[in-house]
Amino acid sequence: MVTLDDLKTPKTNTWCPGCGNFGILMAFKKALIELGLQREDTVLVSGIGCHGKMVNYVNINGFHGIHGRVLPLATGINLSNPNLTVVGFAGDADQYNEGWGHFAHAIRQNIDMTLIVHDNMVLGLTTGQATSTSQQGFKSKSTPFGVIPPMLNPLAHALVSNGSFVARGFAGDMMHLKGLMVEAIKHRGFAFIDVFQPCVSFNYLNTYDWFSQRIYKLDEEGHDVTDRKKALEKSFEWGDKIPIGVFYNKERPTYQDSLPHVKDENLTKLSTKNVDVTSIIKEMM
Amino acid sequence: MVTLDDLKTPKTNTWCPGCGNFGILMAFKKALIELGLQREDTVLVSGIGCHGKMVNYVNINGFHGIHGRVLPLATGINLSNPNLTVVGFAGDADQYNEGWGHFAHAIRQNIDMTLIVHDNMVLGLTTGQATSTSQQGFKSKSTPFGVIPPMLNPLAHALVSNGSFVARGFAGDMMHLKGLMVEAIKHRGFAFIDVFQPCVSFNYLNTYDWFSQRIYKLDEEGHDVTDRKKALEKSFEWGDKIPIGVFYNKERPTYQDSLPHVKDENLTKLSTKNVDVTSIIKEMM
Amino acid sequence: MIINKLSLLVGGEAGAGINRSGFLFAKICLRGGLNVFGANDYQSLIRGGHNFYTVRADDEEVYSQADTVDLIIALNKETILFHKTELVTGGAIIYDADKITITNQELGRDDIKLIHVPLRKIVKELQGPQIMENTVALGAAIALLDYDLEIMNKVLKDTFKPKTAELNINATKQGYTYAKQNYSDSFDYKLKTVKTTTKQKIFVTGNEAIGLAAINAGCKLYAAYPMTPATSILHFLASVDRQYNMIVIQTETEIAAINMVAGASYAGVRTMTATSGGGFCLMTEGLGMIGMTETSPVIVLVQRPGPSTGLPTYTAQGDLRFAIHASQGEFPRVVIAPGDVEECFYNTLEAFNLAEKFQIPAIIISDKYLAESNGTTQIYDQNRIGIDRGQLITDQYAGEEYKRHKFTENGISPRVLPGTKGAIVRTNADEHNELGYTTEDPMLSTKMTDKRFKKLDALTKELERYETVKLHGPKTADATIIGWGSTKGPIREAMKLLSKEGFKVNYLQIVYLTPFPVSKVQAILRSAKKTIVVENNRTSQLSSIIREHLLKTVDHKILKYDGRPFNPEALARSIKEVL
Amino acid sequence: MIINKLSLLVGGEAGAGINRSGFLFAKICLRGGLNVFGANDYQSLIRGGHNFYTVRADDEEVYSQADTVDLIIALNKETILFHKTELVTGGAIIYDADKITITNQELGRDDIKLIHVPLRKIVKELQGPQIMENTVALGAAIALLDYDLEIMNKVLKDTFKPKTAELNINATKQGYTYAKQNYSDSFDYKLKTVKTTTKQKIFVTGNEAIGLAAINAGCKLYAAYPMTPATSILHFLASVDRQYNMIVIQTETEIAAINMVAGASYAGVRTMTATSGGGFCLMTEGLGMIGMTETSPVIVLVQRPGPSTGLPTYTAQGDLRFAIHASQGEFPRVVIAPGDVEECFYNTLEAFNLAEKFQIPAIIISDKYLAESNGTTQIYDQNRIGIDRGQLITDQYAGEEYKRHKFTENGISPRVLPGTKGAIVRTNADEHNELGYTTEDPMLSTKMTDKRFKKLDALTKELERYETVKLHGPKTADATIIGWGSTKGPIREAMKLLSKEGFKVNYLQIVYLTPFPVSKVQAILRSAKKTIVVENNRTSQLSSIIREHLLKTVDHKILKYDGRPFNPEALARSIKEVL
Ligand SMILES: Cc1ncc(C[n+]2csc(CCOP(=O)(O)OP(=O)(O)O)c2C)c(N)n1
Ligand SMILES: Cc1ncc(C[n+]2csc(CCOP(=O)(O)OP(=O)(O)O)c2C)c(N)n1
Ligand code: SF4
Ligand code: SF4
Ligand SMILES: [Mg+2]
Ligand SMILES: [Mg+2]
Repeated sequence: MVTLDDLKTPKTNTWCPGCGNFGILMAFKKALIELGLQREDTVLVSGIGCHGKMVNYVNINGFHGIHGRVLPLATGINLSNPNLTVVGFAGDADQYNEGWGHFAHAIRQNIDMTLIVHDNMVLGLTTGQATSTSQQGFKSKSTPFGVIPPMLNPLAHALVSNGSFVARGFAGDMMHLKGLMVEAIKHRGFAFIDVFQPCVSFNYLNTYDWFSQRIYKLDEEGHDVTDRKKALEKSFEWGDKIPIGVFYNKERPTYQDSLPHVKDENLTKLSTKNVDVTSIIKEMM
Repeated sequence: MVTLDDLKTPKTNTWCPGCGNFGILMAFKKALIELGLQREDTVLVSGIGCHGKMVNYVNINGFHGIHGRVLPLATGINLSNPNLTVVGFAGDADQYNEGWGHFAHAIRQNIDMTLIVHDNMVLGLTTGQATSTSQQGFKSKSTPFGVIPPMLNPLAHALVSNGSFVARGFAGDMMHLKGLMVEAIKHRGFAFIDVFQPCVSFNYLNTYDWFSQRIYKLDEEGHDVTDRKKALEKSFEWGDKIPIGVFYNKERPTYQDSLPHVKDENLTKLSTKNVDVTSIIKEMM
Repeated sequence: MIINKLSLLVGGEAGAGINRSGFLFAKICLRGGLNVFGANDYQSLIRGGHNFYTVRADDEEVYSQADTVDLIIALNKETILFHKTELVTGGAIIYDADKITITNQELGRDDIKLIHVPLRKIVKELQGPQIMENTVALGAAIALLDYDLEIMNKVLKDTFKPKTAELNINATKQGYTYAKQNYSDSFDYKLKTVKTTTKQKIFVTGNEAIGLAAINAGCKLYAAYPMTPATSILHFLASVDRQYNMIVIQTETEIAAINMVAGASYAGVRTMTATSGGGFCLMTEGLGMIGMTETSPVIVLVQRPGPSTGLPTYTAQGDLRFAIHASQGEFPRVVIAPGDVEECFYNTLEAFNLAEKFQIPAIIISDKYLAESNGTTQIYDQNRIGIDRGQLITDQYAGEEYKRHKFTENGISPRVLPGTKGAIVRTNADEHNELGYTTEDPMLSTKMTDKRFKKLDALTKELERYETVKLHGPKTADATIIGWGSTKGPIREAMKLLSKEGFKVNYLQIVYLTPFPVSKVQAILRSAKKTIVVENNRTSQLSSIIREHLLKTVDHKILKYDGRPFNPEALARSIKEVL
Repeated sequence: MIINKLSLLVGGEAGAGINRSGFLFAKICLRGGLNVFGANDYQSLIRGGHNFYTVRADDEEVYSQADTVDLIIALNKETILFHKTELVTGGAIIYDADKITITNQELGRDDIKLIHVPLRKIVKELQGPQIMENTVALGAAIALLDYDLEIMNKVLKDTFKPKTAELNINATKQGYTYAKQNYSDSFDYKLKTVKTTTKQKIFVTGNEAIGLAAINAGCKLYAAYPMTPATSILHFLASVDRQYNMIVIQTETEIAAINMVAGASYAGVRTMTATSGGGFCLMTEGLGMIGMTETSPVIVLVQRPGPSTGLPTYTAQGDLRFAIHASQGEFPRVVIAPGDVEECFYNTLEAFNLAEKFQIPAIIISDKYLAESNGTTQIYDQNRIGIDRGQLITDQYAGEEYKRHKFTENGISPRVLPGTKGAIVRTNADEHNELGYTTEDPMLSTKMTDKRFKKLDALTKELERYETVKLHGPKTADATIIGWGSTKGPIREAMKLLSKEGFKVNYLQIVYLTPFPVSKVQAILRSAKKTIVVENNRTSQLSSIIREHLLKTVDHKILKYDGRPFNPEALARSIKEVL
């Protein structure tokens, strides 16, 4: 059984005091413990941004990749060795800006992994520029006169991409978030959690208070997680009341499920001696 | 007044006989004529693929860009000189694979341009591989055992991205498509038309007949184009009945509308002599 | 009578089966014991336009297409108009005069033979599809050449499903019979089957050879986005993945592909991707990440003429410097340029080994001409290059805390795969310490950079044992041709011509471009009397690399950058001009 | 007593206002007529960790930070621990002993002064925010240095809004008074205002200088995605776009940015983007398209240590070869490396002119050290480099059908902007004919490639008139240092030191890296007795370029690749070692 202690790393945490990332970090560690996952069997993949430092703070396998590429990187790992539990941690800019081109595709393909987006609605590590999920009018160093376009709705996009597990958490409600993570990791197929993550240094608008005053839990309202249409409607709720929880959860065949020849196969065990290609060579004669 | 003859180019057309692209080409030319647009004031931007050859076949300003980048390229042109009417022609792989990362963003920003996607549900020019809009199970050289994920729904994505004009046409119904194009180009803001375009060489499944048997026109059913929710529902219709026409059309401020200092300004007229930066230099003292 | 020295061209519109019919003809020659080279030339379109495929068949080895053509199969008029000047005196054109009318004036020469075969009529009578016209023409060609129809039938049987095969066999028979009856002995060129003592050879493209080698090397995940002229690797592997426990995945973009193979390599599989220039651009960021994380995918860069989209279906060698210097910062890599289909196979196996052993990205640089042309080669020795995965601990891990980026003598850190009991495997695109945690410390950063560059030293040493350069021809010569990659074929052909004329030239082929085999090249060039670089680009990138590494200017450069490969005779002429 | 030769360091956690307070101190010195250099050092984090900012002030010109520090303002204990060894004998540390306890043992030396100022207490009494502690400390520093408090107040007034300014003025006063009362005359270093006859100078970072030049050059569209250390150009321009009819847009990715500026350039505006290595990777495909379509954006590449994400907030010169060779195929480009904040301004103006005149991409290559350090320079002459948009027809177009890619003597095709009556403007990433239509013709392709390369000849010729290289120091010397980019500052400082010691060295600064100014460099190196390349990278890319172009090996290389810039004394020592 892993313990919190096992998961500790020697790295000093460099997030700002009070940052929402701490809630995500703790929720993830607790989820790992609850799931009884072995450190060796779990891989943390992260993008570049404050969120990306996750790899320094959880003592499990890890790949700190480049900005925006959590999904293809994690996909490569997952397809090669489906025995590994792969959890990706991305930022809003990381996933919804730089990595947006992968989002719908990984979801459609239903890669068997979990994606957690630290959605602080700013580019944190580059000192607070606006991002796709910044609210209209949000002022930052790159948008001193306010953000122009309406914010991106990642949940809606995940839902219309046939997402099999779509959820939203709040870093300020660690236990609830942990529950979402447990469910997401257990889910066979692509599980996506967008996490409201207050950035205490740059997001003066979407603070802990701001979120706390608005969020409510879907499961407390008897939301049917197998109803995609309802989930989509819920994903548009914004303003005074903003839902968190599981919006949609219904398994469908994963990418590997459609590859009968390698289903559940750990491909990393296979490349040890030259593979006989005589049958192809014969066709070349 | 431009005529069909004015729009002709010396280039021999190299599309396959019967290709749906011919319908799109003719619809566009007729739309230009109907709109009374001057050749000099119109810019055709295209991606790479069979569709990309549009630039060779319409004698107006043109920029044949690289694969997947119609949107940022067109955005750069439009922002620099809003007097130009910019129409982008992309392919399904071009826009929904390589260029997917730009799609939601250009739509959110409501760039004042038109995007027409030649959706033949294959990579035509590279000899028929499957693409994001290929149907599940579609067999091609790159997917000899059939496409695995469910198809991407570009209309739904456009709609949840706050698209202000979202439509679908059919290359086999040239006059209807021309009507859509006229409306789209007139639309102030980002106008998106996904066009079903039979690829007679590689798409053995989604043929003229296949489409003809299924499509029906939204406007003939009294669809309310200002109801985004309805539009979204319609965008999911697939199977025996598939709608074409305008799904949604409601103007909202364009990107330039939010830039009071350059609104409607042709920036290309401004860079002629050194700009006085004394006021900034003073701050550096 | 000229026996077993033939250059044939099949031409017609795209979609008329030109490629296939040229390929079939080549196969028929191969089965008769001949050496064959087949090259295609096509435009960026799907139907119409003008495509052609040339086949050279010879009882000696052939390394490239010829400058001239002996026999043309013209499925449209353009083929005649475009290629008539390439025909030798006494050459012939097989065509359907019912479809194509060509006046003497249009033809403009009377030293060639027009062989009418009613292709359309025959196909109609057989109720076959129009595309079968080319098979009828093939039959006629076999007849003209006095070659063996049985071999053709055998090839058709091996290629098509029984029903199609039968239809085609009938078609060729008709063509054959018609030509025998009407044009018997009217053509000076003949083909005869050859009894070879050596084993049956294979006929393969550069891309197929690379794909085949990848399977042989144990590649388990291939991820790519289609891009001419790399796409056929995807097609080839996708068609056989089920037989070899491979995953072949068409990604949404090249960016996805490179990151996917990086992930796969980290997970522990051998993995590969391939693309052309535009896609390689998009992969450069991932390439740097691979360098930094010491993962080891193989990346195939199949060049075509740039800049940008350029001439997408033609050939060039314009990306060498880019491949060598791509991505920010500095890290070791290996860049290998096979020159023919034999090297495509063995070099790919080497690439997989070197990538894993030194935990670096391995780039195979090829081009359209090599990738899509078919060459004849000996059956590959599937065990010549065994799998060497380097220092890899696959069982349980024990001992001190596992350090993915451990400092060692030669810079190589023993590898453990994630999932291995006892080890946590952490890597990082940020600069990192031995454990893979992010660091910003100046001394540690220096040390980590040095660690990675120690691997370059080790690699350079290892490569001394490899055939990183090859010297073809006499040891001493009046001039030394220097080249890399696909120019090998035309250069070797040109050398044959030159040697017949009594010129003594040899040819230094540089196979490994990075790390540059300085001492080996130096040793050879030291005794070179005159140096001539031959390249398919405009700025002579190889010359600049020789300058950089050897402080030496080559004497002459022969450059071609029109998208087409060198032709042997023209090349020999250019060489003679500077001799 | 040492007057007007000071090196100060402010250190503390990220978020404690270190940068700002160092900057304020520098400004105060500047206003007093001193020359100042300010450099920051920070980690990739937002709060905590350890940041510092060094200011060097001098009555002579200063080009870089110093190796040692005379006065430290320590806002946390780490600052003392990390930097105590850098302090000179007789140096001092201003700190708050109420917050920081430091034992003699921890300090480890007794030749320095500890100056306690109750920063926290003072701020509390003033009811100011904690971040104001650094302003109090600044006041104390002014007192210790016997400098002019009034200038400080003036700077605060110019910098902050009235209310904040007042608060800060009070704070500095408290610090000032406390230090005056308790530590009067206890410090050997003094600053005095200098009455200069020359005009007031400005204090500016490399990024600001580039941004400013872009505005001055008439840049109308700036598109970029944030990436350290290029981001401050975005911030700078975004803050003033409304005043200058500019559009400044933060794009979704660097790919969007490069394509957007390509579109803008085609439309006819001057346009720019900036990024660092990772983003530049993503731009390479667009770069090739710009080469092919003969559009002319300016691209700023601000380097940081790679490979990959590397050390994101530090400095390096590892991307030179990449910038030169990025993108598939071959096309002319210009790569310019300014060496200080003065050159950042004028070279950027040159870049805009060259890009438009030759219709090529212009790359400005800089690095974190240059981009984010503040230097002192003369007020820019805003009209020194006039706007030259090349052959641009802006009115109506008449005559033969307009050919965007017309063949001309020098390869440059007169430009017409889309929207101009009478002209259709068509361009193409595919190879194209003069009208911009796609072509696959071999002869035309060759001709188009040659056309583009004719522009390189024209450009090379034009650049003869430019200061593509600069020779600093005596014309003849015992050794010639060779460098490019930001090493200029430390090299010039090192030269000062060396010349004091009687060594005769000069310094060849290569400003234009592509096209490489072969003959100018050759002329200088011909008479160089000994050559020493100084670079912030591991493989000495400049040396390889000199080898390539001049067939010449440099005698020595001094390389540093730990993310930190050279320090003058250390550099001088390294130079002496090889003299
Ligand atoms: C290709 C590339 N572009 C830009 C950057 C610079 N960069 C580093 S972190 C970051 C964004 C951070 O925002 P987000 O992903 O939301 O993460 P956060 O810091 O908010 O957790 C960017 C743009 C980069 N590392 N790579
Ligand atoms: C970066 C890059 N990757 C790949 C290609 C190769 N390529 C050319 S066209 C094409 C796709 C064509 O499909 P689509 O966009 O649907 O256009 P269609 O031919 O079907 O009209 C691809 C992948 C390219 N030109 N550039
Ligand atoms: S900048 Fe924001 S997101 Fe980053 S660590 Fe600080 S509070 Fe967290
Ligand atoms: S391949 Fe398909 S899309 Fe392309 S021209 Fe032919 S029919 Fe049209
Ligand atoms: Mg963020
Ligand atoms: Mg398509």
